[in-house]
Amino acid sequence: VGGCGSSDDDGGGSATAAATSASTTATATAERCENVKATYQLSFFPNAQYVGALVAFDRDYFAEEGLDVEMKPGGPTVNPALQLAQGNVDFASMPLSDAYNAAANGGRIVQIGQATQQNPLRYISFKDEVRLESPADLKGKSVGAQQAGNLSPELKGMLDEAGLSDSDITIRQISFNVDDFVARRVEVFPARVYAHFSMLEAKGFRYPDDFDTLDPNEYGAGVADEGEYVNAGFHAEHPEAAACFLRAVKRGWATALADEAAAVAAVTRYSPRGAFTARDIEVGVREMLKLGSTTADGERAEPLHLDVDYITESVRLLHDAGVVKGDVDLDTFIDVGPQEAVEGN
Amino acid sequence: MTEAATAPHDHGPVQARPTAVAVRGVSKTFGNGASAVTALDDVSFDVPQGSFLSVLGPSGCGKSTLMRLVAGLQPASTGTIEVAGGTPDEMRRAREFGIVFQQPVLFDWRTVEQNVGLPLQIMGRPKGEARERVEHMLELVGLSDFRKHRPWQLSGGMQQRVSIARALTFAPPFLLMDEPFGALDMMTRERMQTELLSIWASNPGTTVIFITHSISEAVLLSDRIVVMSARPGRVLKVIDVDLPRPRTDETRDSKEFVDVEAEIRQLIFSQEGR
Amino acid sequence: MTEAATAPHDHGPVQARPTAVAVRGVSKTFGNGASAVTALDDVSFDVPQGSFLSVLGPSGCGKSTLMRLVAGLQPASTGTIEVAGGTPDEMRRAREFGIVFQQPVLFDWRTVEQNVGLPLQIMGRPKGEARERVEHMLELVGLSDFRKHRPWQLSGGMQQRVSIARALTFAPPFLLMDEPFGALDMMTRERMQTELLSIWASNPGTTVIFITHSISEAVLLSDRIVVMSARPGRVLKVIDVDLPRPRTDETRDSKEFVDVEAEIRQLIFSQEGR
Amino acid sequence: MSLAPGTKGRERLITAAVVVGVLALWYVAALLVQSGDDPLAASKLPYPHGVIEQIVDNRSVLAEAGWTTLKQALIGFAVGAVVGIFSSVVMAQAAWLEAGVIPFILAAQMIPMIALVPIAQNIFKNDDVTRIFIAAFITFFSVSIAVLRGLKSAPPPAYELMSSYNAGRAKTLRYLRLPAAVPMMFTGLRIAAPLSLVGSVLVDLSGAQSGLGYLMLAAITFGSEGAAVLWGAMIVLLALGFLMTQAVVLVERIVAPWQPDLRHGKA
Amino acid sequence: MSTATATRVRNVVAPLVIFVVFVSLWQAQVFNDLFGLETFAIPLPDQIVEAAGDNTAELWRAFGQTFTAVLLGYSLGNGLGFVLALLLLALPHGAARRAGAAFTAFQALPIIAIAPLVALWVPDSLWFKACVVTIMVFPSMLVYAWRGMSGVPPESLELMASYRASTRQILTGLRIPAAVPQIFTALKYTTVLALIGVVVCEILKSHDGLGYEIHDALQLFSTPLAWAAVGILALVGIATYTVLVVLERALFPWAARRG
Ligand SMILES: Nc1ncnc2c1ncn2[C@@H]1O[C@H](COP(=O)(O)OP(=O)(O)OP(=O)(O)O)[C@@H](O)[C@H]1O
Ligand SMILES: Nc1ncnc2c1ncn2[C@@H]1O[C@H](COP(=O)(O)OP(=O)(O)OP(=O)(O)O)[C@@H](O)[C@H]1O
Ligand SMILES: Cc1ncc(C[n+]2csc(CCO)c2C)c(N)n1
Ligand SMILES: [Mg+2]
Ligand SMILES: [Mg+2]
Repeated sequence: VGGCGSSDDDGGGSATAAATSASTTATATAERCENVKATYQLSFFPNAQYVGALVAFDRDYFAEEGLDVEMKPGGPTVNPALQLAQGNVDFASMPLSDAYNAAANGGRIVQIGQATQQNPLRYISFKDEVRLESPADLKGKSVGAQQAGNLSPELKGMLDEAGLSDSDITIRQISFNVDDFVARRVEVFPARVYAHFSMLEAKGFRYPDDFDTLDPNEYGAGVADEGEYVNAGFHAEHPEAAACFLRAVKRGWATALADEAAAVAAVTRYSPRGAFTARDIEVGVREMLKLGSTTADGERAEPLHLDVDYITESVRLLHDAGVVKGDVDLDTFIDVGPQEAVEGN
Repeated sequence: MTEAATAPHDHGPVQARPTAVAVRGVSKTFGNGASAVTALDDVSFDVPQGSFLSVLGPSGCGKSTLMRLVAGLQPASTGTIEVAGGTPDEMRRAREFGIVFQQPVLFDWRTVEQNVGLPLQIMGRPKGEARERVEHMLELVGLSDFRKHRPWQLSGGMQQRVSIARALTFAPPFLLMDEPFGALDMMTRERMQTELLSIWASNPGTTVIFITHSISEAVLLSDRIVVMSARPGRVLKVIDVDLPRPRTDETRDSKEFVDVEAEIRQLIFSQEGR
Repeated sequence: MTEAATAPHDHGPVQARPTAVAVRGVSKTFGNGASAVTALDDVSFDVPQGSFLSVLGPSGCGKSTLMRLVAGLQPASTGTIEVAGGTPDEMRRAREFGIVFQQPVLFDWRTVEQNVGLPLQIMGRPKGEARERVEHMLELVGLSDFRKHRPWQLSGGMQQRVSIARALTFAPPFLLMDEPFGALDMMTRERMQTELLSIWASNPGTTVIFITHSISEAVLLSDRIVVMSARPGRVLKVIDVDLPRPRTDETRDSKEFVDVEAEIRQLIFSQEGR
Repeated sequence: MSLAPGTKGRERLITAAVVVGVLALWYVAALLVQSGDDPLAASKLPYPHGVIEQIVDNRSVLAEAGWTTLKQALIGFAVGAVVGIFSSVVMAQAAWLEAGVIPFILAAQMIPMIALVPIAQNIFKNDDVTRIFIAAFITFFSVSIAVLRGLKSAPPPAYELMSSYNAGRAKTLRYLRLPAAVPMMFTGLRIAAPLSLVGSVLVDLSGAQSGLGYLMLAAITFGSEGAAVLWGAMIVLLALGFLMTQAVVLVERIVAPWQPDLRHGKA
Repeated sequence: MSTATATRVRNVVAPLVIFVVFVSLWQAQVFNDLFGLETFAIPLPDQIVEAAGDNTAELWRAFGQTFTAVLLGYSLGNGLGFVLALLLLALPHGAARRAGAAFTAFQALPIIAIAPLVALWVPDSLWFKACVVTIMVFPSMLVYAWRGMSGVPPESLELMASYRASTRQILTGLRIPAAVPQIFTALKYTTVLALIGVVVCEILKSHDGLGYEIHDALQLFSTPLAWAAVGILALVGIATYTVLVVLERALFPWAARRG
């Protein structure tokens, strides 16, 4: 098998990331992996957003690719970027901003795929109570934030669009679920379509009818969110593995798109018991399948497709929003090789 | 204790006075099953009002236990105890007892004077009066110089004296003393005996139950002596001591004194063969 | 202690024997500043090899402190103590001392027999031998029936006897006893005295320092008596007792016995006026 | 002990009364919450019967997760107790050692799990070892600080006795300081027992895919009405915590019955 | 007396020496090399100090927010634990034991599970943290105080009974002073719990405090800043613990005597 994926460093070498043997050029390999052990860190608890990977697990696609992958669920106490940068795991799913920051601070991680082809956030308000028809309506509103970081790039982008600044809104820390929104502790809630729609439904609201919605994608603020990453050291040691990994997850996506019921079954199998209702998963899978296969412009996209332009534009947005610091040589950060190997097949 | 106040102890023979403590067929067993220990077995005796009663008996015969029962600190297994017409517990609640335990039981977090003042504080006596009482008692037991010391800075005998002072501060109608002078040298002991007798004499109606291992001490101090047998503790004999008071060093040389002492010695040694 | 083994105590007058413990100009002060307490002041005396020495003195005069210094448990403030040619601390490390403290110091988590066996266990004696020794000692102090009891289930006198048994189990060359019989009744006390003397007699070379408040006990048991003054503790007199051994009840009636007793009493009471 | 049967009966009665009282209080509170128009009422405080229903419905899930959590907790408890006792014994050897070591232990305890876990994972490179480390890390401190105090609890005369036997450090420790520390040690263990469940739950969150902690955090993060297992898992954790504490109490009564408040026969 | 002074000096010098050695080794990357830790996982001391210097104002504000919550929750939790211990004392022993175990079981609830629930009830950031800390802290004080107060020597209780001391007098005159060592152990232990509690709350659900700083910095991969915040926490923990040790010695010398 050996010899696959010889690597030429054609990066500028200016990157903060220490030069690694992992290459930005195609680790062109159609070769199968053999008994490669790897760990895969999810950014959160297994749920619909990982539908492709979960189906791949469910159907043993990883094994069929010669990969022995162990899934590590994430959660609010897990920092996937650090896990991956430290080499505690080999693959990880995480939002672009987290990954970019890790790379900018010396974490040697490489992006190999993009899970959401459009931004999954929708800023919503209760239609009858709070008007939210354009970004300008954000002025004076209290807006929820689900995790650390004062301002999400999506929000910042939309504020810019409306000529507003951070001081025009109030940010409030809220839970991941919709409780704080439903309790009217914030006026504007950043809903993740694959998770929150069904939660709102369970509380007796209808999406989109009961809400005013701002879609960041419509206001040039649709940053790339969840992507697939590999630890650079692992990547160098197992150049063929990333392609095998991508291929398996892609197959998962394909299966899911073709058979939604199977996808729901797979997600159900891996989800934490009792956390979701069947309806949660159904809605989540439906929404995630859209996010993973449709661009913001409504065009069909290849699941997991890593579009360098989309990432470059997103990084610009992230910089504008001030949520990432430092510069990363994108040629080092992104490796489209595995994708080309897979898609070329 | 209005009753007690009308019964001074020079009122004639002890037999004639009203009964302050009546112990009737009292037994006490600790534990159960094979390891059960019968500490007291069918113990009966009377303590006349305002009298001084000593308990003599071999180690482990149940003297301390008996004192606890009289003080209402533990219940008897069988039998009854009546104190001043009530139950021991009632009398305990009426704060009738001043107790000197066999161990000093001092509180490390209190200085000597605070330890002595403890009962007064608990009973809510005015501070000024309490301070005076404590000062007086400390002088009496010879510990004025140590009023600010902590218990662990005292010698064994000094600790015992603190505990005696504490029991005497509030002039209780009943004094229960468990070998109070056990850790004292002869001289201190004799001084304490004299002090105790004079306190007792100046508080008519005070009834004393006094546990001791010294036969001569018992004879010198008491109106009545209860002599107990080894475990299980039974009453061997109740002996009335009719020596005149006040008792002095000469009393020790009197024939009656020597006779009573000899009788008790006799009684105790006759038990040896058992 | 090979030296000791060659010096039985019926070897003639105590003065003639080699010195086992030499106390020279020892003082001990606790605390400092205004609250300093001088417990011992310029104390000197000798304890001959294999002899029985008693210390008599008023409460708080520093007897227990003196014992602690001899045992190497505390350092003297000034002066020196020599034990068997070494320092107290060296002898302590050589496990030369069996100590009966004034308080029993028993471990609640050990049964009576385990408490008695403690030194043997620490010294790593074989289990079988240890068990036998403990059994023997318990019998000696009359507590065989209580071997499985815990300290808090015992009377005061019984606790003290456990502590005596514990000190005797390992037949130490030096026995330091602080009022060991203080909580015992006369009969038990006399039995324990006899036992102690017979143990001492059958272990030639054993040197005993014995603190007591009983003058007659001191005279009956000792070769030499150190009489101390009240605080600060000074040596009033060192008295040699030349009564023949074995000493029995008749000894008590002998003229010498009564004379020595009277001398000491005299000595002590002459202090009263100070 | 003529008082014993009556007292026992009374104790049972009181215990039963307390349980009933707590349930009643819960019902009243739940009623108050639910009767308002608080949209979060169901998350804030469900009715007890609702929780019991959830427990019954999810019994197999809860049992399995509970067992996973308990197993890990027991390991963490054991390791934590041993490490705690050991470290306190080391520290108790000299005041300067204690003064030198305690600040480091304190500082270590201050590191939040989100910062500590990745480092532990990086150091140990083994999930099982990391998990045991985390669980023990959570429990050891409470044992350590208790035993540290307990080791100093023997009265000074007892040290003199040991010293008179020239017992040395090790033997003084074995025959005096450790036994004297037993009551405090059990106090520490009582605290550590339920705490070890927390340790186990944290372990659930650092890479495991099972256990009550995992289910709870997922439920609490995502769910409200949907979070069926949340309250059930809490009750199970409480019950496990109660049982572990009771087990410690039971062991204490067997191992160290001499303590004043456990004695029989003395009033 | 000079030996006592020497001991005291040694007790201050020893930790300092150990600290200096430790920091030097750390700065020399000994630990990073030994454990294969990248400096973005564990930054070096100079990086941490630098980050602290660059963010002094922010850290100072965060410290204030955290510390207020810690103080509040610590006081409430220890107060509640003590009061509950008093209540337990009033129960017969067996019932008290069960009730004690039930309360102790509260500790089995992981803070990450209670915090979101408490947040539902208490939206205010400060009180939210304080409540969570109260729930975390009270069982420890409960157990220590209860055991300290119930484990007094029976003879002492007999003495108090002989004076018919009221329950309150037995409490203030005997049980509480006798429990001082245990109570202080609980006070020391709960400083740690309170700090951890507040920080976890801030990580999970708050927008302020050192916990938030840590979370935020980690999220942004600014590990030196995160560890600067951890360092402040450590200092606060050590300082409060030391204050308690000194306080106990000063106020209750008889309790510290055995130490
Ligand atoms: N709490 C207890 N549990 C079991 N047995 C006990 C308890 N208290 C006392 N005893 C037993 O009761 C008996 C009498 O004890 P008590 O203390 O009354 O004796 P005493 O006459 O005071 O003896 P001494 O003169 O030695 O103090 C002893 O055999 C003792 O073992
Ligand atoms: N740790 C200490 N701190 C301060 N003073 C002490 C300490 N130990 C003993 N003393 C003082 O030393 C003096 C002598 O005490 P010691 O215990 O030696 O007396 P003693 O002769 O044994 O008396 P007793 O016959 O009453 O037991 C006393 O005044 C006592 O207060
Ligand atoms: C329901 C839900 N809420 C939030 C996120 C956002 N998110 C993305 S990664 C990550 C872990 C920490 O970095 C989190 C919380 C999500 N994925 N799902
Ligand atoms: Mg007694
Ligand atoms: Mg003494």
